[in-house]
Formats: sequence, C-alpha cells, structure tokens
Amino acid sequence: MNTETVNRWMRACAASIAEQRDYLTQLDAAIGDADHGANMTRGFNAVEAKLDGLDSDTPPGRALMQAGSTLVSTVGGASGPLWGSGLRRAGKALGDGDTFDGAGLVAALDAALSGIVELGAAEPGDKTIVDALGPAVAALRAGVEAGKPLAEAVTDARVAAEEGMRATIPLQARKGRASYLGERSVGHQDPGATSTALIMAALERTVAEES
Amino acid sequence: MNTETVNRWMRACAASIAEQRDYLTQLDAAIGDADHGANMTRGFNAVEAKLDGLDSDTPPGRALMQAGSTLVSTVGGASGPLWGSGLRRAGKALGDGDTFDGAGLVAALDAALSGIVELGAAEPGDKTIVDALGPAVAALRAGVEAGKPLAEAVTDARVAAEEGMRATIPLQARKGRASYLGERSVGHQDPGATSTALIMAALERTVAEES
Amino acid sequence: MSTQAAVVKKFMNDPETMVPDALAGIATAHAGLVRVDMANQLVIRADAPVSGKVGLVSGGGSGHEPLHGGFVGAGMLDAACAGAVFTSPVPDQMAEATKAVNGGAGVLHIVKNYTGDVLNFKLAAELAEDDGIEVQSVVLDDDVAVQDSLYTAGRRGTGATVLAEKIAGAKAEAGGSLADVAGICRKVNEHGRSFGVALTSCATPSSGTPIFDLPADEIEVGVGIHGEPGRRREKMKPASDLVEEMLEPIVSDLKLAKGDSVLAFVNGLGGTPLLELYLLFNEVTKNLGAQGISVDRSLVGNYITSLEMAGCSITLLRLDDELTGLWDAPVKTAALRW
Amino acid sequence: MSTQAAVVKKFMNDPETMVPDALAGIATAHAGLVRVDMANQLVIRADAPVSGKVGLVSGGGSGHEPLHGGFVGAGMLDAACAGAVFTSPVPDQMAEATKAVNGGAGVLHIVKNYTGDVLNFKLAAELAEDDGIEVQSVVLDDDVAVQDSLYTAGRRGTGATVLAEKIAGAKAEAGGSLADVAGICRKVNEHGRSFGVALTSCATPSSGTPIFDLPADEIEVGVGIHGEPGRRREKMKPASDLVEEMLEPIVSDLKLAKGDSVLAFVNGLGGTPLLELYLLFNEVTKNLGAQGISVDRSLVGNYITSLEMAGCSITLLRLDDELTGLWDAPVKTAALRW
Ligand SMILES: Nc1ncnc2c1ncn2[C@@H]1O[C@H](COP(=O)(O)OP(=O)(O)O)[C@@H](O)[C@H]1O
Ligand SMILES: Nc1ncnc2c1ncn2[C@@H]1O[C@H](COP(=O)(O)OP(=O)(O)O)[C@@H](O)[C@H]1O
Ligand SMILES: [Mg+2]
Ligand SMILES: [Mg+2]
Ligand SMILES: [Mg+2]
Ligand SMILES: [Mg+2]
Repeated sequence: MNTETVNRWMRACAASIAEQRDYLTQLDAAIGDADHGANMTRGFNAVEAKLDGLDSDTPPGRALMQAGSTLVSTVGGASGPLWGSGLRRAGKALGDGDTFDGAGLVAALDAALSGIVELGAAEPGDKTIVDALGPAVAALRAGVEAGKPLAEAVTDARVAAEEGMRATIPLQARKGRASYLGERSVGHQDPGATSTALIMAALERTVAEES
Repeated sequence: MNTETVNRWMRACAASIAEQRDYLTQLDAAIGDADHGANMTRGFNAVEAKLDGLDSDTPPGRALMQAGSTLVSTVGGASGPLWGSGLRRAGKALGDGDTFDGAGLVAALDAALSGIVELGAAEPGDKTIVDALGPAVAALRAGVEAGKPLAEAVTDARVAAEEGMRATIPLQARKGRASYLGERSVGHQDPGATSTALIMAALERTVAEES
Repeated sequence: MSTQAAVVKKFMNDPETMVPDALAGIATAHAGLVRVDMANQLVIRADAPVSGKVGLVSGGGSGHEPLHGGFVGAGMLDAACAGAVFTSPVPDQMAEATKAVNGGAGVLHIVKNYTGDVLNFKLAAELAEDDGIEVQSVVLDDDVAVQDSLYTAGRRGTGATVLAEKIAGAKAEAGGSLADVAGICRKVNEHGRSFGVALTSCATPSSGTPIFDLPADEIEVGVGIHGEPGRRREKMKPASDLVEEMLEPIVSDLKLAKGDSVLAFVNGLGGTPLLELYLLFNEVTKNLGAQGISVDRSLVGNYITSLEMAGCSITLLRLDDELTGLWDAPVKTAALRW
Repeated sequence: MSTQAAVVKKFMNDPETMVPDALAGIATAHAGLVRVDMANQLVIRADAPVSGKVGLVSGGGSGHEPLHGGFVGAGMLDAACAGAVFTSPVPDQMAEATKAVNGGAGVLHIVKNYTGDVLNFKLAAELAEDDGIEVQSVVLDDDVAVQDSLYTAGRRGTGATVLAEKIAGAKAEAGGSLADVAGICRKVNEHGRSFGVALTSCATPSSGTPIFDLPADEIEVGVGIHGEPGRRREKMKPASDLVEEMLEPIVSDLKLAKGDSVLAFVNGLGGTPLLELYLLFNEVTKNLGAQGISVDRSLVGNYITSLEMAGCSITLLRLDDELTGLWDAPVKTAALRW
C-alpha cells in the first residue's frame, strides 16, 4: 500500500460520509445536536481538497497526517479533534516510508485509537467512536497476526466496527453530548461510532480494490 | 323603563358576551388581533361590578353614563372608547329622569350611534359596529314611531342588528385593524358588529321580560 | 404540513395576570432606572417628573416588549402605559402617566396609529387638559405595507416608533420645547418607513393558539405587530430576495436616491434569532449600497415585537445632521443605552 | 397534537453561508466597537490588542447569539470565535484570535464545557503556546441539570458563561494579571449555577427540522443550549411552580441560605418573549425572597440562546463585594453595556 491507498481511502470516506450525511445528522439529533453529518462532511470534503493539492511524491504517512490536520482545522465539534488527532497519529506511525504493509496498517490504526483515547479519555462502553474503532483495530490485528490475506483482515475489522457500532444502541452514554441525556441516551446508536464504521467500510473497499 | 331596566340590560350584555367570548375572539383572530372577546368581557364584567356599587336612586341616564365610563376605563382597544362613549352619550340623552319610554330609548340609542360615529368616523359599509347599530336604531325608531308595542320594536332592532352583522361578511373593511388586510378582510364577519348584535339581543330580552 | 403550533406554551401563571406579573419583574430588575405604578400599569422614569423638561408618554398593548417600557429612562421616554396583550391601554392610565411626568413644560403623547391607541390617547389628552396639562400628540404611521388611503384606518405605526421615541427623547433632554419635541417626532415619522414579514404567527395568552396558520413554505408579507395576517401570502425565499422586496416600497416611498444617508433598523418580531437579524442587516446594507444609499447609523435586534412571532421588520430613516445628532445623544433605558 | 413545526423557516441565503453572512452584518452594525476577521470568523475588539492588558478569548458554535460576539468590547471579551451552528470553532481560529488580542500580558480562554469546545480550545492553546503566548483556560460548567460525575462529560457550560465573561473582562480592564483574571473567572464558575427548560425545540439551518418533538402540553426540563432534549419530560406548569423546580437544585448546589446575596440572571433561549422573561424574573425574586435570599443584581433577556428555541434558563451567582464591584464596572459591547 502507498500514498494512492491513503488517497483512495480518504476519498471513499468523503463519498460515503457525504452520502450518509442526513443519516448521521438524524442519529445526532436523537442524542446530540444534529450536526455530526455536517461536521464530518465538511471535514472530509476539505480532506479531499487538501489531497488534490498534495505533491505526488508525498509519502503515505505524511498524506495521512495532512488529512488529520485538515480534519482538526475544519470540523470543529468533538469529532474533529478526535478523528483529526487520530489520523495524525496514524500518519506519524507510518513514518516516512513510501509504502506500508498490513502490520503498518495495524500500527497506524492502533496509533489512531490511542490518540483518540488520549485526547477524549473515553473507555470502551462509553458510547463513542472508541466502541467502533477499538474492536476494529483488535480484529485487524488478530487477522494480520494470524496471517490472513489483508483484504479479509480488513473485512473482519469493518464487521467488528459495525458490531461495535450496533452495540452502542443499548449503552448509556458517558462521554460527549449524549451523556447529558442520562438514561435517555439508551436505545440510540452513537453517531460517532456510526461514522467510524463508515470509515472502516471505506478502508475495506479501498483494500479490496487493490488486492 | 327605569334604572332597573338599564341594570338588567347591562347584566344581560355581560352574561351573553362572556358566553360568546371565544366566538368573538375567533372572529377577531381572522381579521384583527384576537382580543375582542377578552376586551368586551373585561369591560362588561367591570360594568357589572360598577352597577353593584351604585346607589339605588341613581337615575337610569346616570347609570348608563357610568356604564359607558367604565367601558372607557377598562376595555382599551378600539371597542372600549367607541362603545364607552356611545353609552355615555346614550345616558346623557336620557337626562336625569327616573323613567324613560320608547321614544327615550330611541333617542338614547341614536345618541350612542352618533357618539360612535363622531369618535370613530366610520361610515355605513366600513365593516364596523356602525353596520349593526345603524340599522338597529333605524328599525327601533321606525317601530316606535309606527306605534308598535316596544317589545316588538326592540325585536325589529335586534333582527336589523343581526342582519347588519351578517351583511358585514362580504364587505371589505375600511376602518379598524381589519382594514390593513385589504381584500383579505372580505368573507369574514366583523367582531364589533357581532358584539353589537349581542348587545341588542340583550336589550330585547330585557324589554321582553318587562312587558 | 403546517408550521404552526397547535398550542403555544407560555411562561405564566394566569393569562389575566401576565402583564402585571411581568411589570412587577421590570420594577425589580430596573429599580434604579424606573419605578412602576402597578395600579395604573405604568413604567415611569425613576426621577420623573423632570422639572422644566417636556415629558414623553407612550404606550400601547403589551406583547411588543421591550417597547415601550424598555425605553423609559434618561434621553427617551418618561413613562410607558401597558395595556393588555395587543390591546391599547385605557385613557385613565394615560392621563395618570401624563400627570406623573409633567415637569411643567407640557407632555408629548407618542401614539402608534391603531384605532384603539388613537381613540384612547385622544380621550386621555382631553382628561389631561382638564387637569391643566398642555398635551400634544404625534401619531406614528410608518408602515408602507398599508396604503394610506381613504379605504383603510391609515398606515400602522411600527418600527419608526422606536426611532421617534429615541430622537424625541433626546430633543426633550436637550431642553426642547413641547413644539420642538413634537416637531422632531413628526419629522421622524415623515422620514421613516417600515415593512414587515412573518414566518410564523403568534398566540395571545388568553387564546393560546396561533392567530393564523401558515404552510411550511409560506410567509406573510406586509404584517404589523399584532399577529395579524399580512397583505399577502408568498413562498419563502432567500434573504437577499426578501430584503429586496421589503426595501423597494420603503425606498420608493421615501424617494431615497444615490447619495442619501439613512439609519437602517432591522427589527426582530420576537421569535427570530439575532443571527438571522444580522444576516438580514447585511443584506440591507448590500442592497442599499448597490443603490448608492449609505447606511450611516443602524439598530439590529428585537425592539418592537409581536410576542413570539418569527419575522422581521425593516425601517429606514432618512438622516440629516439634526436627526443623526439626536440619535447619537446619550440614552439610558433598559433596552437601549449608549 | 404536536407543537413542533415540521419545518423551521429561516432568514438566510444558504445554510452554508449563514454564519459568515451574519458576521458581515455584525461587522457593519458595530464598526466602531469591533472588527471582524472574516477568514477566521472572529469578532475582535476594535482596538485590540490592548497593550499590557490580559486578552480574553471565547467562542463556540454559532446559534447562541448574542453570545459570544455580542460581548466583545471594552470591559468584556477581546475576541470571539464563531463556529458553524452548534459546532465548536476549530483550533486555527482560536489560535488566530489569541494572537490578535495578545497585548503581552497573556490570554485567557473562556471555554464552555462541551467535549468539542474543550478539545478544540486545548489544541488551540498548544498552538498559541508554540507561538510563545502565555495562555490559561477556564472551563465553565455551571449547569446543575447534569450531574458532574464519572458517568457524564461533566456539567455543561451555560448561563454563567455570560457572567464570567463580564466579570473576568472587568478584572482584565482593571489591570489584573493573567492569574488574577483566570482566578476570578474560576470563582464565577464556582459560585454560579444554572438550570434550563425548553417549551419547543429548534432547528439547525442545515437540517431545517426541529431536533426533537414535544407534545402540546409538555416541556423538556434540564436542557442545555444546543436544542438537545433535556434530562426529563414533564407537563407544562404555572411559572411559579416551574421556577421553584428550577431554583431548587441551584439553591441547594450553591448551598444558598437566608441572608445570602445573589445575582439572578433570567435568560431567554431565543424564542421566548421578553414579557415572559420578566414574569419569570418576578417569580425568581419572590421565591428567593421567601427564602431570605436577596437578589442584589440582575440580568433579564436573551443573552445565551439556542437558535429560536422557546425556553429559559435561570442562573444564580452568589455575590460578594469583589464580584459585585466587577459586575458593576463599565462595559461597552454590542449586547451588554453600562
Ligand atoms: N470523549 C470522546 N471520546 C471519543 N468520542 C467521543 C467523545 N465525545 C464525543 N465523541 C464522539 O463524537 C460524536 C459526536 O460528534 P459531533 O456531533 O461531530 O460533535 P459534537 O458532539 O461536538 O456536536 C459522538 O457521537 C461520539 O461518538
Ligand atoms: N372607526 C371605527 N368605528 C366603529 N367601529 C370600529 C372602528 N374601528 C374598529 N371598530 C370596531 O372595533 C372592532 C374591534 O374591536 P377590538 O378588537 O376590541 O379592538 P382592537 O381592534 O383595538 O383590537 C372591530 O371589529 C370594529 O367593529
Ligand atoms: Mg453533534
Ligand atoms: Mg381586536
Ligand atoms: Mg387589540
Ligand atoms: Mg456540535
């Protein structure tokens, strides 16, 4: 995988988030403030524009860092700094190499998770991004370490993200706006976990196309 | 007829206007500002209270003047000064006598009409109080001058008031708030003409009980 | 789909006591600035009567707050009479207010042109004159949505009332005679024109339901400040188009032309967020700028409202040095101060 | 029957340009008071940076106007960063604001406690410190409707933010050091508590439909300022009962007792008429008076709003001489001045 992979992944994220914009907003309306769809769309549109302007010889790690910085600089809201720092950390983990392999991808996503947890201090079960990203990273690592083909391991990660996303429904939120609702947050799917599952699905498609 | 007649007429007005309060408000909501029911109810309730406190030997003309002053002092809105000055003029027309007859009633209501026209400058067909009160006074005068029993003449007056009231429906308002609507005031019955018809119906009941 | 609420909830104890309950709140909140005569529902400047100064009295139905009570204080009104919601106060209140602010130089009644207000103030002026107080009245009728013709009660008094109270108040504070103060008030009325639109209706506390019903994509154009329907119903449109439509009759009635200077007042009708009012104001300056008309003074906010109605009015006042100077003069009221 | 509108009409051209369009209006309307950096969506005090004075920066999502841009000026904020509606601004904006107001004495960030605001301001402070500017941050979390526990993101920042901006602004204007200004800001946060209720929802410009739906006779109790549902839903009740219910957790959290003195701030959430806010304020003074708590300062109006939401919040600030003196100090901003 290389800069083109990062490029296609980010564009796939932009497309699918824009498509699901209203759905994400509806989820956020139920337990938040109805802006998650707009926030993520604005951010990933800006990421696309940023990548358009990038030198073709930018290493993939740098490209990912730029994507992260762009999210930080354009999203606002909770999801901006969280996913922004996450992608920045992921890019940093990839270092300056021109390519990366499955293990590199695991390290990158693991770094993203750590960055998000470090900044947001969410624990598993708090009904956040972490509840989709955590299981996804674990599944990806397990698949890669077990020697599965990368496309399969990434599919496992996407499935785990979606399961994690659905598993947020019965949870009572303990982080973010939804936590203000107390018990009334129960019964609703977390918007951030949902966009996270979209990001993993975009990765799955990207990797599948390359295999 | 005497002070007791005035007393019972005013109380009959208070009762029927309170009963029709919501209806009057609805009419005013359509072409005005939805307060005519509240205005007239507040005013006639105050008139009742005023009459409660009146010396038993107050002459009927004085009682009617007090009723008028009370409307002026409690209603606000267009209808307050108009009907208030109207009743004051009516009372003045009755003079200081202890009783009055049919001709006296004609003179009183005619004076009320003049007072209302003088203050409000409405012409027939402007979609106002005048469109109910004008025909009522004319019918009353015709009946009394033709020597009809008073109860019958007053019934004629009530019928004329109601006809005048209904005849306001197709009119375009040229006075009061409803005039701001221009053509959109057409098709609605005037609230002030409607309460005027109630005032005439109260008079009809009062006179009928005495005959 | 209708955008109208079936029931409008209100913070109150009882519709009948809503106005006095709120007046009691004003009395405490602005104790240093005003005193409140609860019996007559009057908000009176704390130091009234100001000896030798022309007194300014206004008033009208409640539901337009901060108008008029919020404009009582140095440099603006001396007293405001509060009626029931959307109902003119009665002559007795107005006469009491006139007495309370009479500093010996006469009293100006500033009256919005509605039949109820005009008639009640007329009777009040007679009462005050019986008491030996010299009274002049100026009736504001700035709303170009209503044609001033034989076929209506005349144009309504709307946004220019706020400007007239400020400017006449400054003139009185500066020692103007009753004739001067009435004169400048009339000048504001001649040079000020307004136009309003509503996105929703509003409900009086006693009725509880909206005065009219409006489909989700329609607006009432040419409304006043009493929740009444407007002159016509139109489709909702972008702010720039709407502002153009609102400005056109104002600019043409005032015969404004390239090089003229105006005060632009973008007023919220109660339920419209400030964010939208500033956005509208931006459209106003852009539109007038393109015509070469310069917006030299401005006022943006909820100043003359129609309960919780979502909507706005735009008022333009043609400025000259005299009006500009009086506008800039200090004012210290609950709702307007500089 | 539902009281919610199916579609909320807004004066705008395009949801995407709503905030910059409104900022352009603010720039013109308050040209003498502030300048607007359109690229970074900042409202900046006209004479910033004030040399030797601690700079005060706040900001947050738009839709709460006049907060924060309306509070920029002498004696209050030096800059306000505007995000999209209900969305925190980004660190870049905040860092630019910090630079623009740095007069050499350091800059205070006043942050409302929402995850987005806290995280973005955190990254901004890092950027500013990279630029060599000393930054302190105070996070406001005054909303007693949310328990401050391990199980939430902590109490929300609501009404006390307005009071903190005023009082910290006065301290900075008086020459306080960064530590002093941050200290007094923290003191306001410790001594101020709020509680909000909503009668209707509100709609963000991009979604256009209300965030929640509320039956005609129900209210959301314990709401914040982002149109979010509250802690619970209850039947509508008389104002006196509602005020009692709202004051109880505030009074008990602040441990207010007979003889204590407070500032009472009755705030409208955007769609509630001033008439109702004064009525609520009257209930507040009556209720506290009966407990022997004295309302010595007050603020009544729409100051920290949630778009067009009908509703209110009540904030009490326990007063001492220091806070009272700083509250009384002169302030000159678009929305607050004395
Ligand atoms: N502390 C946190 N850690 C991880 N994710 C969080 C945290 N707080 C909030 N989130 C995520 O952010 C999402 C909301 O993002 P968004 O709506 O864009 O921002 P905001 O809440 O500021 O409006 C939530 O659904 C949740 O998944
Ligand atoms: N100039 C006038 N002459 C006679 N009647 C009038 C005039 N103007 C208004 N009215 C009457 O007053 C009625 C409205 O009264 P009301 O609703 O109590 O006062 P307001 O219009 O001030 O709210 C109208 O329906 C009309 O009949
Ligand atoms: Mg959100
Ligand atoms: Mg009426
Ligand atoms: Mg009325
Ligand atoms: Mg948000």
